[in-house]
Amino acid sequence: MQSLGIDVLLKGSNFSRLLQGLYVALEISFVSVTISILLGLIVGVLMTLKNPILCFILKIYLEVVRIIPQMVLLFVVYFGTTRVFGMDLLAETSAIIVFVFWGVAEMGDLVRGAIKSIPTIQFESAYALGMNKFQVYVYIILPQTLRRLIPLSINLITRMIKTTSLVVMVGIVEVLKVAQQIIEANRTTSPNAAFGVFGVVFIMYFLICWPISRLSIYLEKRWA
Amino acid sequence: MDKDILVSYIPLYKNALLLTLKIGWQGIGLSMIIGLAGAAVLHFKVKVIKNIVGIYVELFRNTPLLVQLFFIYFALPKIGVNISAEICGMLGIGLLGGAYMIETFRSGLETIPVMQSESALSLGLDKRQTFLYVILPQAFSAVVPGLTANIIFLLKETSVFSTISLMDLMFTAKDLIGMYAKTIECLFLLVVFYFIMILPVSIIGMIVERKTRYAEFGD
Amino acid sequence: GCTTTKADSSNKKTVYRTLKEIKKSGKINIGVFSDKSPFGYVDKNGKYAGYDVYFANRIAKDLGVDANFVSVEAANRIEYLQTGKVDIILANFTVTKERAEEVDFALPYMNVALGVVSPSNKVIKKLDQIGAKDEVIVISGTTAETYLTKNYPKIKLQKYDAYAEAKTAFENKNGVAWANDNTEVIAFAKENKGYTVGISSLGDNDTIAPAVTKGNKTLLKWLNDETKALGKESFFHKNYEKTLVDTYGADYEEILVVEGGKVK
Amino acid sequence: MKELLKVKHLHKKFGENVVLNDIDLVVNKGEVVVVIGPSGCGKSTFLRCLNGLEKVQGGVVTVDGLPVEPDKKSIIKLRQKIGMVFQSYELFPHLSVIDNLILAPTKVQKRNKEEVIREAIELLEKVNLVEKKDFFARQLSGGQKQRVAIVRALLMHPDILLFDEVTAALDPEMVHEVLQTMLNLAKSGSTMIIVTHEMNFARAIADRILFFDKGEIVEQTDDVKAFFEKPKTKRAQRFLSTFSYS
Amino acid sequence: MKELLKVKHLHKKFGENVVLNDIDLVVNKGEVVVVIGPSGCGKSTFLRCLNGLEKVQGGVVTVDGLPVEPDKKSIIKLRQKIGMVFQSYELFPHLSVIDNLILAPTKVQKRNKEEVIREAIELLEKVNLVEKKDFFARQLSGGQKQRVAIVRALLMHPDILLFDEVTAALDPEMVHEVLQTMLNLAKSGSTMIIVTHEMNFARAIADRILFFDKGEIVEQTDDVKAFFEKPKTKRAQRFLSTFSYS
Ligand SMILES: Nc1ncnc2c1ncn2[C@@H]1O[C@H](COP(=O)(O)OP(=O)(O)OP(=O)(O)O)[C@@H](O)[C@H]1O
Ligand SMILES: Nc1ncnc2c1ncn2[C@@H]1O[C@H](COP(=O)(O)OP(=O)(O)OP(=O)(O)O)[C@@H](O)[C@H]1O
Ligand SMILES: [Mg+2]
Ligand SMILES: [Mg+2]
Repeated sequence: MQSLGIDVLLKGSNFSRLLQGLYVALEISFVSVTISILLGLIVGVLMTLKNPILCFILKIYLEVVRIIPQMVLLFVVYFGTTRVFGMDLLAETSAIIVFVFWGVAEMGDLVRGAIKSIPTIQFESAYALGMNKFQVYVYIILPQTLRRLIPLSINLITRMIKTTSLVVMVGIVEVLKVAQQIIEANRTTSPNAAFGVFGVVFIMYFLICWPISRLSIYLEKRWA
Repeated sequence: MDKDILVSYIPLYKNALLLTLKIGWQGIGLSMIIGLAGAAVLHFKVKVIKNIVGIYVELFRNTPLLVQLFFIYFALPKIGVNISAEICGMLGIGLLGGAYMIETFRSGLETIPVMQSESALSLGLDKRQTFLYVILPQAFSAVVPGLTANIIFLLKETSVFSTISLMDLMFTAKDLIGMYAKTIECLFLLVVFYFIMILPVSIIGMIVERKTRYAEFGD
Repeated sequence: GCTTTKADSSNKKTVYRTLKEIKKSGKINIGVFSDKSPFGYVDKNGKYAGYDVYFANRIAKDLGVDANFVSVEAANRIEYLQTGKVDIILANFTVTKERAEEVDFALPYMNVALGVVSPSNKVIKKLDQIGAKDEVIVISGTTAETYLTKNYPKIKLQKYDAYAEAKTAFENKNGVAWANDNTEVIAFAKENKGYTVGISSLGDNDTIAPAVTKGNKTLLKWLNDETKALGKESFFHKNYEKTLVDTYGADYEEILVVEGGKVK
Repeated sequence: MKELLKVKHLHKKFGENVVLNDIDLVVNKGEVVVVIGPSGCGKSTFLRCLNGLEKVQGGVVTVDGLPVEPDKKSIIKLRQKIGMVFQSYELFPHLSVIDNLILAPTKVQKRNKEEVIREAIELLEKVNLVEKKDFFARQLSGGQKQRVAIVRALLMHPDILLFDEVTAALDPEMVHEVLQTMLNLAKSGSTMIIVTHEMNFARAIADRILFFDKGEIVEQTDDVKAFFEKPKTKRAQRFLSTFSYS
Repeated sequence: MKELLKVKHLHKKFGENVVLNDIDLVVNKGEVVVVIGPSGCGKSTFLRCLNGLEKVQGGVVTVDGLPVEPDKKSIIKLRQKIGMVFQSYELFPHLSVIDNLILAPTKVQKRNKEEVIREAIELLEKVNLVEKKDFFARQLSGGQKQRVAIVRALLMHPDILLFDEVTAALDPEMVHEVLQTMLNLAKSGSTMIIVTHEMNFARAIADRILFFDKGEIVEQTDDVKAFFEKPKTKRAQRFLSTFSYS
């Protein structure tokens, strides 16, 4: 076995393209994660309200998101909206819509679980102080759930970052696709490049996701 | 949508479903074993091994399955270890899943009050018995929702099996679209088969959660 | 499927852009592969290159517009055209009956024939040598896959997403043979000792052609005229010499290139 | 004497289970009413109904002439007239002591923040906790938490205070601190309804005793001393006897 | 009289914080020792050390002549000689009452299952709980749970029983049930060490009183009556005074 092909990354702009691909993946996941967390908080609160119709709808929503593969959602949002409504969404927008659709459901469920773990007495003592529902959630319940949410949502975030590799299906070139491109472009000159390039991608993902999971451990300890 | 096409594709999807289920569930089984063992190691704070488990979790949780599979399947033979694609798929799911399961089980174990293990210890149970008869069964009920979510996530992760030539559902769909250009039919069938695969897990998860809820709270 | 026609009839506006609209916009969207060297790939400077891309650039030049390349996958080529998100697909698109129902193919610009390569100590010379348990490696979305699936449904195929993985798998002895475009297998046997091309030409000669959205008559006609016109200046031979000769050698030039849209 | 709280024909069921059965009560301004009775007899539920935390199946509760109706908008205003302190877990763990105290006055009553802080600190001084004002709940002992909870309720200037077994989770010496605080409140003329299992304390603080059993008021008397020496009903006699051991 | 439990120069620190400072104690067979003292003085920690749930920094505890050492294998055997009942959460919620009871005798002592069940039912009868044998913990009241916990400890045939504020989380009438059970045990000659805040009960059951403060035994006496009427130390006087209200 000759070189593991890491040298192909040094050719031309290959490495910076790989970084660019990573940036694309991170950009999409960052935007999606941020929106998902914000909307997920709202949906999570809605899930705990004792409205049977709302609960049922949200439950169905969660199951749908869990069952339908993200790739299908990407096709539906990117190509389907054009077919049916004649809209022309940007690929990035479609990707973010799909990830948010997914993220909000999962986040909402985490928020629901976290809110459920807050003792009822907390709600009641807030009500007893004359607060209305909105005030109770904003000042009392949500601040307390945030701490419990951290480790769980970090898991979701790293999963979202890793799932962004699907966006090639709508023509977005992210880090794994760039890796494929580099490997293919050098398939004759550097037949083993796949090992080196994938190795570097492996490390890149790790370097991005690992600090996030460290952060969660840190926050968990600090707020415990 | 063309009915004949749907009907003619169904056998292919059925095979893919069976393969996905077979490898998926073997992998999930493996991941649960790893998860339990790892969580036990963390629970008992076993020296050194505890750190290894920690590194393993971080490494597998923070990198994509696609790349993990690539190395298991293609790099190992280069150093003389040959494993079939199916075993490789199972290992991939098992190792990735194991990392997630450890975290899930660990957080489940942490919800059990220390008092429970102390009262078991003071009855003369040893650490192993305490873990097995007292802590684990209780942690299980706390773990079920997370476990369900993990299982669904792992079943869906089988979609990266295309890298190692396993014809799972996702690959079958993509492949058929590439060959015969019937996008809508193929995606429709994909959703139907995912539904068949995942809905029972969701439902069983809910039932098990209800059945195992021993704790004082809940409805 | 029926949805396409429904979408077409329910929206007054057609999904595709006519030749005029393309010219007016000053930009043409062309779907190419970005990881299928040497047909469509991205070179070390981040520029699209390859046989398909060379042609695509010429199309843009002759239209007097800029080329905007979109990286497509085997599984979404059709969808891109049917939603008008690209104007032309130039992604090693083999003409088949099924695909022709969904998109309109222009005149071809290349031939494909299939070949099968196998280890020299166990050369496969005929497909019936392949046992019931043996597996043949193919790349998903290629002509070899389509052909074998259709004509030899009994042969077990081991499908990979990408060239690198198929090649590594073959080297790791995961299959008894590898079926691909014959140029590919010949090039592979040339570079790697211990492999022989047992079958160098299999089945009918298929062609590769540009595709446009179904019904986009103006663009289709322009493309056909363009292909014919380019034939006069031996454009595709030049293209071959620029992009493929390094990989396949000069021997295959006549077999592969389709000049002026006329298959010999 | 002003009638502050009035309960008429109060009925409360959980499903088929009748928990409060036709309760009538009038509490005047400045009165201290102590509710005692066996576990599960409905004491907590009774207090929660007064505060609109439970829906009732019949009867009315009025505070200062206004009806307590859980689902109406008016409940928000009414609850400000009623302070309630629970058995446990009542401080908000994500806020410091001072933030726990000023949250409701500033956000609900929209009072001036500086002024509320000044008053909060005055009250904290009275319960000897001023130096803990920036602590979080988890850094306080149980008795300290309960005193903060009482101050929190007081800061809303309620007309009436409800206490539900506020010392049940505390150690004896902390019980003492908290009960002392309540005794001081009683002396300063606050109107209170107190549920407790501390018979010595009940005897010391009560102007009136309500003895509950199975959702009904079985005995009610202003003669507190006589009640503890010899209650009129058999049920109350049996209940009081459980506090001595043979 | 047989010396069953012996504590010599016991020292226990949490970090820098000295929690038990040079404790000496001898408990004879059949004796009932009651430990009282202010919160945080180290009572629970003391019991936990006797049972090997805490590592100690100095001194020895022996039960029946055998040393209690938390990390040794022998601790498993020793713990079977010591039954312990905690304040709360002590039943295993995933097991029925009967399974809670037989778990340790069958798994740890490997006794015959039928025989253990027979004995368990006999003991359940004594505490009036035999009809609850297939219930889960959540279906029992607090007092019932504690009685089951006591039966569970008894089923191991321990030489000595430790009780750590077993009634602190209970309602008065349930407290009564549980304490009555303990009184019966005392009468039948069991050796017990009891931590409690129920002074009336302590007075009724104790053969000996230990008064703890700040990790030390401040007062120790066999004259229980005299202690409660007029303790010798100032500290104990102050402590006992908190149980009355002005
Ligand atoms: N949310 C509820 N749903 C159903 N039943 C309830 C609910 N809350 C209370 N109960 C029942 O109502 C009755 C009265 O309960 P409540 O808590 O008011 O008693 P209590 O007098 O405060 O008892 P304790 O002294 O133990 O606090 C009990 O039988 C109880 O089981
Ligand atoms: N795990 C621990 N880590 C650090 N300090 C501890 C720990 N457990 C107890 N302590 C401290 O040791 C001291 C004695 O605690 P212990 O629980 O024995 O008191 P106690 O007498 O049982 O009090 P109470 O009557 O409130 O139960 C306290 O100051 C407590 O803060
Ligand atoms: Mg109550
Ligand atoms: Mg204690």
